[in-house]
Amino acid sequence: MDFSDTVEEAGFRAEVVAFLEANAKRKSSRDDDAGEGIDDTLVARAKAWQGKKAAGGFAGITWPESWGGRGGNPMQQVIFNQEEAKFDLPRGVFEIGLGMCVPTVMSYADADTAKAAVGPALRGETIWCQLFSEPAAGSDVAGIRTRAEADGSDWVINGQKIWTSGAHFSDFGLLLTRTDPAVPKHKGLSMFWLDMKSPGVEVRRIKQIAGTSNFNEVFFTDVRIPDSQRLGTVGDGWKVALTTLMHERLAVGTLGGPDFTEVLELARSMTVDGVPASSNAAVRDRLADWYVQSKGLEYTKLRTLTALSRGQMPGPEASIFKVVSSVKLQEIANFALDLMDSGGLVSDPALAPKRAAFQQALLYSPAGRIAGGTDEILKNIIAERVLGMPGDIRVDRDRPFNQMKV
Amino acid sequence: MDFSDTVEEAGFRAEVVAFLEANAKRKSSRDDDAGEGIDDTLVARAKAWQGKKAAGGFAGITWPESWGGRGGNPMQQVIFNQEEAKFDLPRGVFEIGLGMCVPTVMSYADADTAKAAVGPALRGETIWCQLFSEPAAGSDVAGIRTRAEADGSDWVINGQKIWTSGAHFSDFGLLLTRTDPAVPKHKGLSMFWLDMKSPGVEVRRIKQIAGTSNFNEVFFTDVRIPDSQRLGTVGDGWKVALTTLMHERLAVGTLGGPDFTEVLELARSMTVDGVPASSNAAVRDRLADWYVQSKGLEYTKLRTLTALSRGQMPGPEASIFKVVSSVKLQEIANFALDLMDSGGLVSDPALAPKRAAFQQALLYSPAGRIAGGTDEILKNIIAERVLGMPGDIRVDRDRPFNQMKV
Amino acid sequence: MNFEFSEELQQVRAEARAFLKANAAGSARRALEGNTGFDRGLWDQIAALGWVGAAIPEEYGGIGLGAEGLCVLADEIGASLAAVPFSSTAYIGAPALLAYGSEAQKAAYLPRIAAGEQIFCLALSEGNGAPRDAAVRTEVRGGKVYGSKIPVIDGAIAHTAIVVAREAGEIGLYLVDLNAVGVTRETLESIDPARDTSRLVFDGAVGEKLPGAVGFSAVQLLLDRAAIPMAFEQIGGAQAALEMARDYALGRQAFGRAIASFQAIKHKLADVYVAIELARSNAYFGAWALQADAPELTEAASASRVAAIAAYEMASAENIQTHGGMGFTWEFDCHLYYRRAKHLSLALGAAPYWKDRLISAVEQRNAA
Amino acid sequence: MNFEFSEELQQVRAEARAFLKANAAGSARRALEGNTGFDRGLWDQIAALGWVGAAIPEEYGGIGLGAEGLCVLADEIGASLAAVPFSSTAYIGAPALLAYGSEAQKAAYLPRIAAGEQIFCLALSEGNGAPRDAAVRTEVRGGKVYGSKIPVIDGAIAHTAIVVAREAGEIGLYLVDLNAVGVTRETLESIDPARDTSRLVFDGAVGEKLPGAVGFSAVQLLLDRAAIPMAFEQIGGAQAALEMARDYALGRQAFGRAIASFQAIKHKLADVYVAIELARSNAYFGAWALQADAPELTEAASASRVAAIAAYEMASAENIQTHGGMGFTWEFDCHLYYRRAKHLSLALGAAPYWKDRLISAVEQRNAA
Repeated sequence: MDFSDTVEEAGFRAEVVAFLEANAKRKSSRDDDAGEGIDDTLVARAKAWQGKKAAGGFAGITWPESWGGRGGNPMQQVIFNQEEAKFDLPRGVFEIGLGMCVPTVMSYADADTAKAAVGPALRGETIWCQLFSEPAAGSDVAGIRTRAEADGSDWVINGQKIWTSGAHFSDFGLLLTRTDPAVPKHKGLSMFWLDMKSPGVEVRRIKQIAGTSNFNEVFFTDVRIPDSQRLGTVGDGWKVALTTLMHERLAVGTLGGPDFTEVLELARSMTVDGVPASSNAAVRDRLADWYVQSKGLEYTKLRTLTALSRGQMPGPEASIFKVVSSVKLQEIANFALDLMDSGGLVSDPALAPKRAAFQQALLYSPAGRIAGGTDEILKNIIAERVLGMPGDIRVDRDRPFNQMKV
Repeated sequence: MDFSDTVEEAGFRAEVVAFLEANAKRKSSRDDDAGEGIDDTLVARAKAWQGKKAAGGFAGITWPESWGGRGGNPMQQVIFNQEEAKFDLPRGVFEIGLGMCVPTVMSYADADTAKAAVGPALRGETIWCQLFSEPAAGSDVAGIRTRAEADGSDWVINGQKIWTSGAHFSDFGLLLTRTDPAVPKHKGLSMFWLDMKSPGVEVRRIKQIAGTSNFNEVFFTDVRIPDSQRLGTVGDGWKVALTTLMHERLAVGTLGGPDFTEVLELARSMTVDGVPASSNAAVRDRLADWYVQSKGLEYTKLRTLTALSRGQMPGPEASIFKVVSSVKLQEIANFALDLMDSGGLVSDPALAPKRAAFQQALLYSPAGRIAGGTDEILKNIIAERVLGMPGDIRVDRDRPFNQMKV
Repeated sequence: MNFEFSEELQQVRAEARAFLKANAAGSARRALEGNTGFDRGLWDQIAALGWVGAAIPEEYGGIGLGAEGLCVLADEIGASLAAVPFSSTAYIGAPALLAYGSEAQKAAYLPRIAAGEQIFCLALSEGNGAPRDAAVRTEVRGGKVYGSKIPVIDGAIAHTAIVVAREAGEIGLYLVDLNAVGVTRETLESIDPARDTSRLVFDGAVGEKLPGAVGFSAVQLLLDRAAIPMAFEQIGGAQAALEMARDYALGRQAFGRAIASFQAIKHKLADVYVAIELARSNAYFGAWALQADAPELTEAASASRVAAIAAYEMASAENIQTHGGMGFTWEFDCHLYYRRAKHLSLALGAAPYWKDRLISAVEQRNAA
Repeated sequence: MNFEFSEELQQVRAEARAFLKANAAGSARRALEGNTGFDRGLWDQIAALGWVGAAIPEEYGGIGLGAEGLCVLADEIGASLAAVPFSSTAYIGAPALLAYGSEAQKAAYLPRIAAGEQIFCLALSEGNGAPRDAAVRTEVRGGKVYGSKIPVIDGAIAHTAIVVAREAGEIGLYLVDLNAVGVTRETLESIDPARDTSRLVFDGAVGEKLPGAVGFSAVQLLLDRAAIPMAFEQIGGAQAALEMARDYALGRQAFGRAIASFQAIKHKLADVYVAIELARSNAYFGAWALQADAPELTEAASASRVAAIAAYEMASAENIQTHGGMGFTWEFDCHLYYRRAKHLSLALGAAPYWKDRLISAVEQRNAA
């Protein structure tokens, strides 16, 4: 075993670093943007940076050259991401569009449409969002109710989407609709793309527990979409959606927030009778568990990268990252606050240790256990797709959608 | 709130104590028979003691006087059990027969049969066992396969039972059979009682992990049972079985084995650098959890008794006892062994602390999480019957039994 | 055997529940969004009902329901999420005066507490860390208090603080009028803005000693007594969060069925139920020990508190989880329970303090 | 980036698995029921394959597969439940000689270890409690060893013990021929009778000092090195227990469906999978650190051990639970994993020792 790049990887990494050094600023200290919202300034910076990446040949690293990509391999994308993370650069604006939506357009749109969409997106001129989840269709995405009804060569859309990241600053959206409610749920769906400025589209921010707004609700009232913006055939929307969601697995990020190191630092800083709290056996006991989890995930990532470097694609076992780290984050937040005792109540960043990172983590960690797949769904995925256990009993597979209880 | 008996209860308790003092010996120290098997000597002692109880009017405390019982209330039974537990007396022989089987016979047999069965059982002359579970029907008792086929005025039994406590020293058994495999599973069952010495009945002990044998397999090969020994109508066996199982809930005992106090004693006895391990914060942290669980169960029992004393019957919430105490026992065993470190490997009662109680608990605690209802079944019961949540999706309710996969 | 609240207190409970249902709905959200840390209207109402003086003897203007009555009310207040300084005043303030006050002090303060005219707070903490003798640096010199207390629950809305301070080296409790000179107060950002959390700075404020409180053990005993009604308040909240989760799961459909029919949800809520019942049973014993002033008080209080902290934190977190995406929105009430759970966990000595105190108490009993 | 065993070692693994499948089935049960604590036939076979000398350099008769090779074999041995003193000899005995032995000692012992002719054991513990300097009371006086060691894994079947003893106050390691005069040994009842667990009493047995081992830190470093292949042995067992549970759940029908289709079982086994993967990834890093003799060795070893203990205990306990009633019968193999899991948890310093050592090592690195 060794942790060095192959010769090719090292060459590529050097190229990446040179590009980054020339175009961006290294992070001065450890930044932590977990729980932060995205504002207009960040969006503008992100667009500019995406343009530079495109100009430098580092946008769409794994995309074919014919689409304006680099024609590289996933390991190169990983190397770029690793190095990019060391620089003070905007994140969270293009990941979903370029990672999930635009590749779906590439696969399903006609040549002209796709051409018109892909280039500007790659250059950071347009932003895409994904309009799948609905109030009544979260874990069960195929249960969506937003209707698309044919009207001449248009479709008329009515309904509501939710949990749409970036809808308020997106130009285009990938929209999953129900075109036939009289057939079983997976069979009556169709996919479209649309201009988010279309009449009848209304975006509302969702305020989360922690006070930030990372998600939106999107309402559709008689929104007209020409049939030419359909992706895939009518009734084939679930197949198209699966293509999109397959890309989600590759895009899985790490949760930010305090970890082992921060708890250890906190415990060392708190002295009881001249002895730091880090010498307390109960504290060490928990610290050891989190060290093992934290390092376990870090090394699991290295194992995944090794597989990637050998040309294998990451599989459902990647579910382990979120299922471990989000619960760990919630435990750590609670534990650290307990260590502070009543002092833990104070969430003023000027007063609380680590600029109130633990208090903030208490409030945003619950979302980590839900967004992007709940703990329960992820465990189902591990059981079914890794361990080969059967799916849950399904009562909805063959029943017409409009005969199901809401 | 107060913890004293009512005047009536105090009077009864005094009567009980007088009877016990006159007929038995108080335990000298805290005995712990968890994991112990039952041998012939114990069976003989149990029979003699049951006879004394019957003579003294303390057998069948809640049974009607017409059946030879005392006609008392459940609180009196609890008081008797509380006091009896303080004396060195045999346990584990009559509980199932008198608690579950004989009451079922009382409800369903004809008057003569019942009369003939109940008296000797109450006086300890005969022992009854319950023959429900099968290798392919554990949590799902209604899935039993043991066949009863009509042949003239007899039924011919073929099949196998398992997990039968006391089968090897029982005189009679309560036997659940399938009389019609062509109807859905709950509908084709019928209940019988039989003489365990009938030709074709073979009992084999099951050796458990801990080396003891608390259970048996019972094989039936062309065993003939006259139709007069049927309890309830043909096809009504599930209803009869539910009567029996309803009594099980009342009979739920406490798991034996080391608890909070024993771990604290162990920790106090182990000194590291002149300081007892009980001063270690990690040890105290776990000890506090177990104290809270242990006392929580103890006080929950007092709440149940209060309800009982007011004439209410305990409900499904009693599932909490086993689900908490069996996991706690397994945790305690593991924790105590970890505290001993490699010394914990040694299970010789002459060398290991507490006569190897923790090592033994390691080995018998897994059975506690399974026997009498697995953790999973008990949580289902709490969710469904206490919290009012729906049952699991059932795919077997309406399907003929003989068309189901085994 | 009578390990249940009396018929009379069951009646008190039913009335309290009905009252809070009608009057406390939205109390926490209003206080949270208004950043008031306090629902004054509701406080006046419950004071008028006599609740603040539940455990105050009738001779001092209370309604004499005893410790058990206080616990029953605490349970219902917890369930309602009412944004009121009930714990600071009724679990800590009144018992401190009853246990440590002079006859004059009792006569002066208790009737006004019972009438809801005097809100109290406990000024103990001086920064991060569990309650302990050596962490108290606030001093009393010449009858005046000098020092900084952070955080103080209900500090900005209280009339009177019980200040833990050191005079000639020895810990004592001092009543300080918070509207008098020498007191500065500032409300702080906190994890549950529906409950005021403040910093109090004393710079020569007049302190009136509670003569019965000598040494840090007096503070600990005060915390013991408060921990028992506090456990009921936590259990009330936990039970409400469990019921909210159960009800949502019954109504929410996914994959063509109520999510309440999935074992992942069923067993999760069964675990929550078990945690709550263990806490409730411990708290019942606590209520008995408090009412009876039993020698087991410290164990009973510690165990009640440890179990109630665990139950409420679990119930409120898994309520969010059961709600899925809706659970982490500001709009749904899940976070009100989640915030309050952690607030109450930290407000009176956190779990590590109580676990250690529990085992110490058991060891002392075993040694005795 | 190459965080995976080499092609060559993947081949070694495949061959080992095939061999053990053909030859080790029933090894643990035979040793358990025969109370032999040892499967001598299997030991001779694996010795003939060179496994015992996997990490011994070729100059000393080993096959030079290095630490990573040893880890791969340990993984497979763990999965097979083989009743052999592989850990005592290959994880502890050989590395002790390599690290602390004189050239003459290496030349004398290592080839015989590699050939399977010399089984080793570590005589460290003297009763209950974690490994620590002050617990060592066995003494060496005039080249002779005096003291009692309990328990010693493989003590009754080993040829040579590495005895931790004190000479003129200082801790050292001493080789003792267990068939020589002055040694009494006795096999004890233990939680996993498939692995010999004994008491050794030394009353003037000749001890030959390993000159490189000075002080208790030498013992700790030896435990660090052994902990990494031990973690692989534990992970191998955990993975086998998980697969046994999964396979049973797929085949077992209840309520008209495979029990593997119930979320209670699915999520339980998903949790086990996660625990195993976390352990495996930590152990991979351990294998790298051991092979590279990296400065992170102590952290890597401690983390590997902590994670592997947790994974195997969980996997083996939940394997029983998944099997239901059958799981706690003597007849089914579930208890063989469960016993072995706890045996391995305790055999080389239990979890509390390693958790403390882990955090100490991290603190030292941070301070450096």
